[in-house]
Amino acid sequence: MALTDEQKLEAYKTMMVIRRFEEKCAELYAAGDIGGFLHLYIGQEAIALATKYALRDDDNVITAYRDHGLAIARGLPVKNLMAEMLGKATGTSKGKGGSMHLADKEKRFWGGWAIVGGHLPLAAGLALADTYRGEDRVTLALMGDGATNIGYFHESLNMAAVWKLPVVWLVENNQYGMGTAVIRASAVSDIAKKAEAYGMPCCVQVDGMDLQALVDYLEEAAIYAREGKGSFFVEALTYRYRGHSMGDPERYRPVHEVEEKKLDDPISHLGSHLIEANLATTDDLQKISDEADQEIAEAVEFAKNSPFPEPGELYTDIYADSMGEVSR
Amino acid sequence: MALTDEQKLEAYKTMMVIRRFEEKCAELYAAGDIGGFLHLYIGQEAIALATKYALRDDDNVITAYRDHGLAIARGLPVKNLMAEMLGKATGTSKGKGGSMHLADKEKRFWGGWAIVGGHLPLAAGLALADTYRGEDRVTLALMGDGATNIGYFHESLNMAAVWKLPVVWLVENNQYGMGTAVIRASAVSDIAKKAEAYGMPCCVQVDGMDLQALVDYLEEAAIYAREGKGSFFVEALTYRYRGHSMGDPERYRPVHEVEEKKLDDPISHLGSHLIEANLATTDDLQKISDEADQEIAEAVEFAKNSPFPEPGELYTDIYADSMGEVSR
Amino acid sequence: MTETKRISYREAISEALWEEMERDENVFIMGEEVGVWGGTYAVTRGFYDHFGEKRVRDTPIAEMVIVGAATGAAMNGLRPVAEIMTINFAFLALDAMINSAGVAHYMFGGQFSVPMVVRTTTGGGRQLGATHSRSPEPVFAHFPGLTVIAPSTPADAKGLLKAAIRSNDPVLFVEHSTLYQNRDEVPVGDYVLPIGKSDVKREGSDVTIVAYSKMVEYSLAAADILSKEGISAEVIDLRTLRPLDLDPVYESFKKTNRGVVVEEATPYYNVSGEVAARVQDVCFDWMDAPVKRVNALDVPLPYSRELEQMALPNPEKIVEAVKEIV
Amino acid sequence: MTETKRISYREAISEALWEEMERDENVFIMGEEVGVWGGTYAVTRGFYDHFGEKRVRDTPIAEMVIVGAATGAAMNGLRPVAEIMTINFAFLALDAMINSAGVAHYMFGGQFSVPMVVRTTTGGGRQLGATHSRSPEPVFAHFPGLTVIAPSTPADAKGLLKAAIRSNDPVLFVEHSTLYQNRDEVPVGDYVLPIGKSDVKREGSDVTIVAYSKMVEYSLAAADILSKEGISAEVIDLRTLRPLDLDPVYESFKKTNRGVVVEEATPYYNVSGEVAARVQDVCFDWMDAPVKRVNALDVPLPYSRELEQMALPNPEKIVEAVKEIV
Ligand SMILES: Cc1ncc(C[n+]2csc(CCOP(=O)(O)OP(=O)(O)O)c2C)c(N)n1
Ligand SMILES: Cc1ncc(C[n+]2csc(CCOP(=O)(O)OP(=O)(O)O)c2C)c(N)n1
Ligand SMILES: [Mg+2]
Ligand SMILES: [Mg+2]
Repeated sequence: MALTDEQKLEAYKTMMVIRRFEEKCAELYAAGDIGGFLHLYIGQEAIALATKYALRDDDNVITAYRDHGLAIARGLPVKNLMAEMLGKATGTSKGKGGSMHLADKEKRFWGGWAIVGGHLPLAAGLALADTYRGEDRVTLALMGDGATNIGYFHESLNMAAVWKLPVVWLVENNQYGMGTAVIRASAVSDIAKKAEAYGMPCCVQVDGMDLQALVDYLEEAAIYAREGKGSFFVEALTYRYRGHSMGDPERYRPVHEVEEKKLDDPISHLGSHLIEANLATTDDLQKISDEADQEIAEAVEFAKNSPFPEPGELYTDIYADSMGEVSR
Repeated sequence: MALTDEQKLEAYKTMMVIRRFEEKCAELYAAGDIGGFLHLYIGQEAIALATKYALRDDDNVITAYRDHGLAIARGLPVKNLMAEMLGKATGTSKGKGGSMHLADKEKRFWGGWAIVGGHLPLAAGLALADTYRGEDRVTLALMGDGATNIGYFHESLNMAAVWKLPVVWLVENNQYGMGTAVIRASAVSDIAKKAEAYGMPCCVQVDGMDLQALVDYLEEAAIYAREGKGSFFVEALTYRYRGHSMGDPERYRPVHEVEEKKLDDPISHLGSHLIEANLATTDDLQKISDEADQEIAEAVEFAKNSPFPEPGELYTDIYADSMGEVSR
Repeated sequence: MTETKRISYREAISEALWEEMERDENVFIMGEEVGVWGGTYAVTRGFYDHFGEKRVRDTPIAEMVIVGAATGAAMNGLRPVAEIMTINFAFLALDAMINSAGVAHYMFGGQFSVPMVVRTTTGGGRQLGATHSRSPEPVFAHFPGLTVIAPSTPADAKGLLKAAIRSNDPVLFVEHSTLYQNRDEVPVGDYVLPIGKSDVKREGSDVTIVAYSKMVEYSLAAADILSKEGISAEVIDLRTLRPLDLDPVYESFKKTNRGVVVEEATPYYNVSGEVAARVQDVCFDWMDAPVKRVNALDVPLPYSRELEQMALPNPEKIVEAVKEIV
Repeated sequence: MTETKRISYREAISEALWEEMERDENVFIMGEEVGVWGGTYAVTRGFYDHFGEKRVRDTPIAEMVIVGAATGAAMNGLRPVAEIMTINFAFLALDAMINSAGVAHYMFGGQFSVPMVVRTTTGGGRQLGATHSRSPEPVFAHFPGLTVIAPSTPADAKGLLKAAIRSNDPVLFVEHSTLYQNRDEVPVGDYVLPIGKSDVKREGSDVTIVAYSKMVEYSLAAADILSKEGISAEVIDLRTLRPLDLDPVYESFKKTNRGVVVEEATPYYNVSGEVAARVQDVCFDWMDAPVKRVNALDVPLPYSRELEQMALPNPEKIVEAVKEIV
């Protein structure tokens, strides 16, 4: 599916919001307003947007801790996301989850999970439930390159294949798992080759900086899954410009590598395209950027003005059923 | 390597001893002399023997709970093996391990492990240690078809590939993991295809009833590993004539399937070959069979006459270092 | 009066499962050998033929994805009953249990719930060796977010399994592999017990014996022996390890002033320690003697029969422990 | 007198590792980010450059094979020190730890030994959320076959890590992630402590406070507060959870007649329960009050800072617990 002009502009805006969100988070982390682990999505934005256009709104999406971009692309309110970053009661997870655990059940965005690979079997289960009920939803499971080496990956993809579950497995290959380059951790550097062990069709090393290409491949994958043929595996080649999380000494890659990769920026690419195709002027793009800044500023304001969770929240949400005080 | 005439005769004898050992174990289990889980090797004997001829005596061998055949092929004394079955102090593991935990450190037969897939990372580690010291040993890791679906498998093969560890991974594909046929549990039925996810050379579906073919493929694999090129994956197609363990209701396969497979018996094959090649007469084979019976009878006698472990043995061998009574 | 019939622990569990599957089509079972084989402990025999492969799902040998996929399916509206052959293999799924299922509700501020049951078996004494014979229930019950149930009788097994399946939270349901043959009266039809209620299995006045699962059987046997010597033991079955309901224990102890806690797990960091620690705190003024504990010995279980039996608790050891304090 | 120098807990651990690697070339390290990155807690910074990639091995993200391969290498003569980033990821390796490493010696009648150390970090309080903030040491220490060490001071960390590396058995060595900055005097050179010896960290006469790891720091802080109010607390550091050395605790308790056990883990099936249960048994006649326990609350840890802090033990909670009984 070729993106419409409106979609391209919308995508550009959203990618800009994601990037500004991330930059602001980095600042807030440095200032001590955000704690814990913070994994920024900068450089990978096109992937988040591609999932938006290649999937239906009622499809399932699940991912790992590097989840801000997807949450925004999926339409979670930026204000509440920022509130979650700050651990506020108005956060998407009431401040209990933080950066790594963003979710919205209504939007079928199932999180944000922090154990590498731990969400992959969940994806199989989400898909199983839809199939069981005869619903034609697709489940999109995103993961990092590093996650493809853990046992969870193997068990999940194998089960999905044996049971023909409608999952699109999407590897965001940003070339490192923390400080470990793909070839130092994975037996094959074309990660999509792993799909062969599951008899699964795959797309190897799709350009993860090219929104349209991503949409095309993901759409093919989603159609395959939706038609009941089973799982499909897609590998998107991307790059994270920032460290793995805040405080990464980045000893594992030279500065010039990062600088070089920044020239292949997905937002710049789309911006250039918008200008070339006469869909926007430089001024328009500047305006989009300003508006993004503005939206983020408002989100920060909202978040900062929001209350922290009440002490009583410690004991809520542990169990869905009330069995009385569990601890005593 | 073509097996010599002596080797063929020796192999025939050993396979016969394995079979008689297993048949006797089934009896002893029925009589209550053997307890716990008992997994017989009947039908798979050629594989155990092939590992003997394809490997050096000082190579490492490690396997799962279906370990009697390998233990015998590896040269562990049948008497002490039988004593282990009976839980006697003279058993190879002093009666503490039982059927599933046979081992002999001197013979570098590292066990007998009962958690499916749990021994596969150990194989990687055994190989790592040899490589670390500059020794040119190969580690042979045997596993069932069902074991290739567990996380351990993936993590172990991936690490072995990344680190180029000299392991020969040998799947004894007996077509079922308990009652689950390969295609009901594994995304690919050509199990060796899984090797592609690790960039590993492999042999698909070697005839596991043909001793010479097995030796040839395993030897190729061992040479590859010993030359420092890394791991090699071999799948041997075989069949277990008995249930998964004692008390298997065998609802998952029709009787005629088993009967048919029994016609493809590795011992009969080798016997016919010995006769055709004028290496033995029917009488000779009968004699070998009788001798095997005799050896097993003596082993049972030895085992039965052996003492059970002293109560004090409960507290020995928990820790290699004595830290005083650990429990108090 | 409720109608009852005399069936085995195995049949009671099987019946609860069957009835729940008939009642709610979102309930389904998955696990190794639950289908064609009929369950390695024959609990699900006949289910595959009756409910079909959609609802009775044989899985690969892959404990992590069994529990993880069940979790995802539960989040997305189903009520999976996953079977892990023994609790010894559940270690492989511990991460999925506690870091996915056990916190899915909490970490996302209550958005998701995980109405999943993981059925498994526990217990030693069958010569299965060190890796297959543990009783590590307390390890699983350590973690907030899970519910851990371990019934001792056919009726409890039925009533609590039904409750577990209807619970909206992840439940580890632990069956004892040497209780399957035990027969007793079990209410016919829809019998659902509340989760988290200990149960007085025998009344007595001289000593309080606290146990769960198989150890309740042994404690009752010990109580029989003791009664012949004029010692009246009250036996309390915890039934659920998380949440842990100790009110009946405190009440009993305040009457008997003496207690023994019996557990099949090894002796460190476990249920017997937890109960003893809480009793001495809550009932300090009522203590006439220290709370005693009976556990397996602190060893991996060996294969050899006699040796294994020596390592496990038995009624005699319970009697002995009681006699140390009465 | 031994020469000492003032270094951090991190430096002490790093030094122990470095010295052992220099001493014995069979010692090597493996784990996620131990090499090029220098360890996520910077413990192995500089190791990769000095010892090279043969002895400082970055691994894939694959906890099962990290521990399993270390086990195999140990069986075959090496002395691996495997690092699992946090004990929260060690659940994935629990099976490898207990069903491979922990019983390899026993199940084969003593033929194999597994001289392996698994280093890992524990502890909450850093806003890492429910899955990354647990302190589940008792879960690992439940299992016979393992040794579990959790030092509280730089000197203990050095002396015990060296001992762990020289031990011929599998050791889980648990470092507290918020102790790394703590500085104290540490003996220079070859300083090896015996494994399995509790240590009196502060003498006192009114109450015995038992703790380990980070909670020793808090207990000492509580003792300071208490001393200002005229209450003299003895603080005992368990240092090792398996084997558990309670003799110094009993001795102390017989003097103080009152005890509080402090632990960062959640309140069920844990160390505080174990110690309380044993103390009330062994020291029954010396008890002037019940043994009290201080643990984290029975909740998954939330992200939000204040909320998380509320759930964790702190010196004030310890003071409060002491005051309940003195
Ligand atoms: C089981 C487990 N092991 C280790 C970690 C620590 N960890 C967090 S992120 C990460 C790297 C993951 O890399 P990749 O999958 O490539 O994702 P990326 O961070 O590049 O998006 C590691 C090792 C973890 N969270 N879970
Ligand atoms: C982790 C784990 N899960 C389940 C089991 C129970 N189990 C023992 S053997 C077996 C089947 C294994 O099949 P396969 O690998 O094909 O080996 P085979 O028995 O056919 O030789 C199963 C499920 C186990 N021992 N370990
Ligand atoms: Mg990555
Ligand atoms: Mg098989």
